[in-house]
Amino acid sequence: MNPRSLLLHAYVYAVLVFILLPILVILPMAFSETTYLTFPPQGLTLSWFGDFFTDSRWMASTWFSVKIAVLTAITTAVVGTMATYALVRGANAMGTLFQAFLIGPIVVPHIALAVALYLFFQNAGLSGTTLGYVLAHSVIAMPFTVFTVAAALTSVDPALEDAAMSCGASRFNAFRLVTLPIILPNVISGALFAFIISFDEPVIAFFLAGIRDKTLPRMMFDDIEQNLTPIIPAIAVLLTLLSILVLLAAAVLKHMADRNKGAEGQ
Amino acid sequence: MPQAASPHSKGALIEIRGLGKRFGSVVAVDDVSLTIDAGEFVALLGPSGSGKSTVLMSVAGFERPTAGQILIDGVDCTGLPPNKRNIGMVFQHYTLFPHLSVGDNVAFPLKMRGIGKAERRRQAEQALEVVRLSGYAERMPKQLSGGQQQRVALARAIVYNPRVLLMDEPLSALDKNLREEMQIEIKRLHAELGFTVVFVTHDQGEALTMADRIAILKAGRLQQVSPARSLYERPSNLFAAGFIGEMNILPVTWDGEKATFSNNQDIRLPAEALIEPIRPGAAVLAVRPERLSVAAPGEAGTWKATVRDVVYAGAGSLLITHLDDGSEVRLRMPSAGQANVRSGDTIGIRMPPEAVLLYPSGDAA
Amino acid sequence: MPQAASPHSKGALIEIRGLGKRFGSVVAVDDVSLTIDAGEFVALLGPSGSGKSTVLMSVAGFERPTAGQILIDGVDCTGLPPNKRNIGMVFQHYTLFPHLSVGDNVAFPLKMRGIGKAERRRQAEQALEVVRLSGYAERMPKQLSGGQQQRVALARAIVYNPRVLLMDEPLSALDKNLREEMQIEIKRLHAELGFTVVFVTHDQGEALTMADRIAILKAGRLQQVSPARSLYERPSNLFAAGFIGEMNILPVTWDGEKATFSNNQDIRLPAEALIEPIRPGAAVLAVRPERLSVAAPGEAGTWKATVRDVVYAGAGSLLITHLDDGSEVRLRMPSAGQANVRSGDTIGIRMPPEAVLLYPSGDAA
Amino acid sequence: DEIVIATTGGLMRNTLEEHMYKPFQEATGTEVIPFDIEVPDQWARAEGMVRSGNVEFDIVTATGPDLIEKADILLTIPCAELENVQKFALEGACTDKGVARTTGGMVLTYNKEAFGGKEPKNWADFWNVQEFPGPRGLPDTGDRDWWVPAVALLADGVAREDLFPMDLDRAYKKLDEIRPHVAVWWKTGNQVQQIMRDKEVVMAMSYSGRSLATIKDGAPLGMAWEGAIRDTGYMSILKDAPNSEGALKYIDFFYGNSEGHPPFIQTVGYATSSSAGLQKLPEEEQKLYATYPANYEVLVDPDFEWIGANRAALRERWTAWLAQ
Amino acid sequence: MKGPGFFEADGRQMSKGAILLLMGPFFLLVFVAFLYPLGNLLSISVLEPTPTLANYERVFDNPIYATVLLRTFRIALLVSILSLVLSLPVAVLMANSRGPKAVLITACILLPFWSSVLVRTAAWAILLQRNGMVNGFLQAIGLTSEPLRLLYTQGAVVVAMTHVLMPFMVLPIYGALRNIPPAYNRAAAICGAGPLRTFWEVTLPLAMPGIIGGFILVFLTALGYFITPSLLGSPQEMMIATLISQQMRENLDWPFAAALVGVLTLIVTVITLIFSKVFQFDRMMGGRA
Ligand SMILES: Nc1ncnc2c1ncn2[C@@H]1O[C@H](COP(=O)(O)OP(=O)(O)OP(=O)(O)O)[C@@H](O)[C@H]1O
Ligand SMILES: Nc1ncnc2c1ncn2[C@@H]1O[C@H](COP(=O)(O)OP(=O)(O)OP(=O)(O)O)[C@@H](O)[C@H]1O
Ligand SMILES: [Mg+2]
Ligand SMILES: [Mg+2]
Repeated sequence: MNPRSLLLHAYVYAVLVFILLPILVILPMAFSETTYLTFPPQGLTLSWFGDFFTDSRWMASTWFSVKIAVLTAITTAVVGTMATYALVRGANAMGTLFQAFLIGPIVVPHIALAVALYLFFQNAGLSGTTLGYVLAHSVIAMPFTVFTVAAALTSVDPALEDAAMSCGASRFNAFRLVTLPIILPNVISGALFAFIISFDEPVIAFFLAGIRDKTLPRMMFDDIEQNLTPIIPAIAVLLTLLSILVLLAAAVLKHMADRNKGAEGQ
Repeated sequence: MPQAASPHSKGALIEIRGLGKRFGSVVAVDDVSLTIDAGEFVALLGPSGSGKSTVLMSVAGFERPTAGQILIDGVDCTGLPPNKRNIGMVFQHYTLFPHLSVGDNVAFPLKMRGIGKAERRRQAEQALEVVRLSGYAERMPKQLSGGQQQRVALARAIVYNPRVLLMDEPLSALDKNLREEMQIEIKRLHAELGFTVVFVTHDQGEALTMADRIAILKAGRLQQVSPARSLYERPSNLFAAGFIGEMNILPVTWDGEKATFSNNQDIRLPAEALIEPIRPGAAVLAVRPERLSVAAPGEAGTWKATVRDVVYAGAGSLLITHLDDGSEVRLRMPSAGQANVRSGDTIGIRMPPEAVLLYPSGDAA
Repeated sequence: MPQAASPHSKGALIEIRGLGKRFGSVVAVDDVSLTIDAGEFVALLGPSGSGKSTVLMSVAGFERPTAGQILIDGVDCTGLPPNKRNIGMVFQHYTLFPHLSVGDNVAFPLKMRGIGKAERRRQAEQALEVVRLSGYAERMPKQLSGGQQQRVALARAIVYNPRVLLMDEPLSALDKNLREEMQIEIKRLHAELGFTVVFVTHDQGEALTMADRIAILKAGRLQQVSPARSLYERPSNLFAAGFIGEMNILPVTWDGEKATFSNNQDIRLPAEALIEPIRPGAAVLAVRPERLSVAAPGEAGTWKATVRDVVYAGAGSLLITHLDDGSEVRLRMPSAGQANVRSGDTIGIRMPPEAVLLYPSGDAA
Repeated sequence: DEIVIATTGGLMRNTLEEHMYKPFQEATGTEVIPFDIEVPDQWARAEGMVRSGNVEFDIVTATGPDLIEKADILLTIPCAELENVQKFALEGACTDKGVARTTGGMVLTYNKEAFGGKEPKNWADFWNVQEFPGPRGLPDTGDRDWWVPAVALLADGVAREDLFPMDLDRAYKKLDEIRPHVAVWWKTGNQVQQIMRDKEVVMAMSYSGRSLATIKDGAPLGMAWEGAIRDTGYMSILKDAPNSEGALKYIDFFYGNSEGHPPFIQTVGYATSSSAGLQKLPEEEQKLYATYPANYEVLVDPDFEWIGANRAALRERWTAWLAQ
Repeated sequence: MKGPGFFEADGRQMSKGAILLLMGPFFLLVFVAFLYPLGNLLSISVLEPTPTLANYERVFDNPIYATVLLRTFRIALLVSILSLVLSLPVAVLMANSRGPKAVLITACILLPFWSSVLVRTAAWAILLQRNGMVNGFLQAIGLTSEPLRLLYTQGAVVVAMTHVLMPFMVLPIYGALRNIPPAYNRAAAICGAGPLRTFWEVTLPLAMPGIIGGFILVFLTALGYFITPSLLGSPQEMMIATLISQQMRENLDWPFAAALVGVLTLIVTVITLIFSKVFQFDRMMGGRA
């Protein structure tokens, strides 16, 4: 390795340490016996996991978050795939509008969106409701789903559907039997993205929290602000495991998608 | 080898009447009328963007014409969606469904027609046999070579015995050897099964060797529809003349009998040299390079020319020469018997009057 | 038209010695030795994956050979990085820098060589003039057509007067007309500027018409290096024979004087028919379709054959015939003077002994 | 049947749940749904609810000024009709718009080990960075827009009785002095505990209850009651609350549940305004609470009317000063 | 050399009705959960208490709000620059790596990306505590004898925000770098450019859309960032998001909060429009592939 490359590697690995360090530091604290967070953690206990799994408030919020995230994933997958399909397969004219609407919720600061939603949902009686969360989270997760699906859809030769129709399939069947199976891995990984985004959304949840139901991030925010007990690292451990699972799932799906697409040849 | 539709043909008659198609302000197809006989093999040939695909897609039902009608066996199907037309189609990039096995790909049209599983499998296997791929049903498309994939696409297009087979540059993604193999395959299937074929290509050699008739398109308009030989030997206008094969184009003055060149040499032309009547005055003489031959300079009835370049090209060689007035004339001759001509030589060019065609000047370039 | 390097050539001599390149277990190039004279134009021709690009990239310095040496003008540059080799190169997809104007693209190599701005601009403009694009300096690459872009790439490759110009399928992305135009352009530049050219192509026509010598590669090994004519007329083995142009291949028995066919007809061959000495026994006879001609059936010294197909292909027509023993023989003849032969006819095939080549049987297919 | 009670989370909610909500539920069958929320957020919520007419909270937690400021959205409490309130509530505990729940003080809390035996006694000492060096903590929550200027005035020598109406210019001039020494603007009770415990600061204005809890945990902290600001949390009922009946019942129950008060006070660190409350604790322990007479005497008794009337200006001034 | 973007139709046209049917739910969703609420909020800013621009005047009259805005800009800019400095080499190495190394780097970038923002922020809170690891480290190497105040400072906010937002910088740059055909590097080399020169003259300019895109994305996100500043920052160095939240939640001055949102939205929109050419989110996220 020449000196230039050595320097680059050294720099990059230093940056990677910077990226990983906080997470590596916080994870072991989940096993600490102290009620506050110190490094290195003292003692070794699983009781914080126990606390998390037995505290009805944490459990309720976890399930609430899971419910919202699943619904958000389904909503974005269905709505996003429909819209993307229309767009990639023809609605040229709406492209700009679509893109503006899609990107809007990403670039408009979440605090602004949260405040706006708060006001509107308060009036509409959606504040804190599952529907309210799903609507809000779908809007901010949509771009990620759409771009994942669009990436697949644009690489599917539209002639495949023509071929299906020339074989006697209706337009809908051509989509259902040909296009959908091919892009399905991407649709699912797009849905996974949406799931994670919803599951990890702190800002809007901060404003929309309802009377009974709080999302997990909202609970975590409160705990960080108020207590900062090792239950946070315990959750971090669980979330990290979940992310690894999801990333693995996404990798498998990508592999499948590549396999599906491979046949177009040239 | 123009080959009439066999009498026991099961192909359909296709009538395209005054077909027009606009995309916004772009006129892709302009008043194209073409009748394709049952069992005939017609090639659509033309430069890129001339509307070949649009015509084909209108027949298939993927494009809705903005004018005109498409009749198949006398039935107007202008407004019918593609899945109701019962037409077989082969696309440029195979378009096999990548997630389905070869067998399932071929069986797909049968599935759409509600045919039971066992029967589907049987018919698909039969179709694969026709394209000489029996035993490949279990493979996935990407495990096949390009040529094999295109054969599968062919099997899928014919499995339900359509009476019309449409193909949009089906061979252009294949390399030379595979292409030739597939040309033969397609011709064989056409002869065996007797369906009507409309075949889009931009390869003139392919069109000339495969089709019963060739339709030449330019900018959405039909230029000529003829069998290969008359297209090559009597192109109906300068565009067709220049588009198919090589052609020397020389400005002349026409007096009704003789064409006079700028150096005042002239040539008396038989009546057949004129595709259509031409008024005396400026005209254009066209002659194919392989119809010219080298003579001794100054020999009677030859043109004096200077050889600029001799390009060896295997079977044939190309002579690039200049006439006195600077206009370029190309000659093609077999390399084997080639006279020993070198760059810089002065030669005579012999031009048999029966090889010459005359067009009005200013005709489409 | 083999054209010797002009004596005042400023091209460099390239010596490739025992070049080998492996990628893991794949042997891409295997012991290739080739000396390219100063100012010579050599084409590398071969099927896909035969190692053409790898040879070229080794000369350019992008691939580090696993064996052998590359010398340019006697200097060993096997280990030199590409930016130190002072070689011009044109890539298949133009690879103009999209963020730079045409002028800046052409001036880029000069900038890398530390030449001042004004001088850069002057020389770039000059190079653009050479490729007939003066006045285009301000445009961005994507505002040009494919052919123009490739001309800019050419200008960029020659602007610093390299003594070697490498080209990897520079024309394969262009359509037929542009390709022919660029072929002429490149030949012209070569003649004018006199650099050494190594040109990769998979188009045999291109190789035949452009190169002084053609090197045929197969599976990483050099098969033959010859000028076009001797390559076409005396291919050194069956692979080269089959790869360039069309060739009829017939099994025969050779007794040292005559080649005997399965039907016991024989032909006496001149000594020149043998590229290398062949032991009596099974051998293979090769003859190009355009060297065969049609005679009356039964005429002396002809082979009896049945016509299976007559394929009209414009300037020429192809006769596909069968000999008695079932082997296929193809004939090519001009369409114009074509004898009136039809499918099913019995004909005689005349085979001039001087057109015949004989190869040991079992030679590379 | 259910009532929703909005109040701060953590210790307060837990303790209320144990000593009040559960007994109330057992006694009446009315379920209490606690909603953890910081007081300012609670008002934002309430505002939204009132705007939309979709009120979800029954009981909210109000500070003194809130009773004035938010009077239009609060139900008037019929003090006379609440039996137990009549019976147990101390003088002044039941007002028009709210009934006192707990009283504490915003008290100067310091680390006893930080100044080599010296102990700060009042806000002037808080400002005295020469004698008492080290980082300070001040609140950035709830009522800091008047708490902090008020103690600044005290530090500048204004007498407790003369605080209101406040001379804001003078207060902020004094605040400029301390600003560089403020290391943490704490937002929650837990946070002030944590910064005191972890020695992020040596001195802070803190909820007395929180200081008390930290002391009980063993931290070497002391409290200087002189000039601490009385901080009473009131239970108020929103107009149009879904179950104002139940809410009133709960308030009445709160006072009636006498045996709950002493353990509640001990756990939460704040005294209730019930005659069955603080007095039941050992004398020594009583001293740690704001309502212990010796402490109560030196507290600042804020002029809620004035504060409520000038709240917007107070806030704007505070934000402007803090964020500058 | 680039293919058609995601939003250029290339299929056969669908009927208007079908398109509307398919796009309908999307537009409805966006309307209900984005456009209308935002519009409604902005309308409050000009309609309450009476139809007036007073709320906006206030934003610019009181210097404190301008101060907060400027500070927010400064911090966002700082975060973006820091992210760029840290990300560019990472993206370069990532784009030039194959096999396990590439997987390692990608995983390092992506894993935190997918682990909760809150967790990461909490981690920084722990690291930066007075008795936290960073102070421990600084004391151990003798840079300081007393633990430094790190938490609740602007520095903490900048570092943590950089940490949280870095993936948004790495991915677009990586995507842009990966989209540069290697042929350009070869062309540059054959023209006589060494590796550094090639990077500077060819790679960097060609990756510019990704770099600018990533920069803008990080900058915009940082502008409105709420979580990290509110957990790690000091109110003394308040950012606009905290101010909006405060106006909304504590001061209950919704019209004014709405005006602040309006100003922020306007700024963001203008920046997005100015850079719309390079701000192609699809391409940027394409880097993930
Ligand atoms: N969907 C479309 N929208 C707009 N214009 C179109 C569309 N499809 C085709 N065109 C235009 O119509 C004309 C004819 O196109 P068509 O595809 O039929 O040509 P073609 O002869 O098949 O060309 P090629 O040989 O390149 O395939 C062209 O000018 C083309 O640009
Ligand atoms: N980077 C590489 N890694 C592994 N194998 C390679 C690599 N580059 C080339 N090869 C292999 O080396 C052989 C020669 O490749 P090369 O690209 O030189 O062929 P080519 O003659 O240029 O073919 P084509 O006409 O398709 O361009 C092929 O088998 C190819 O798969
Ligand atoms: Mg086409
Ligand atoms: Mg190659």
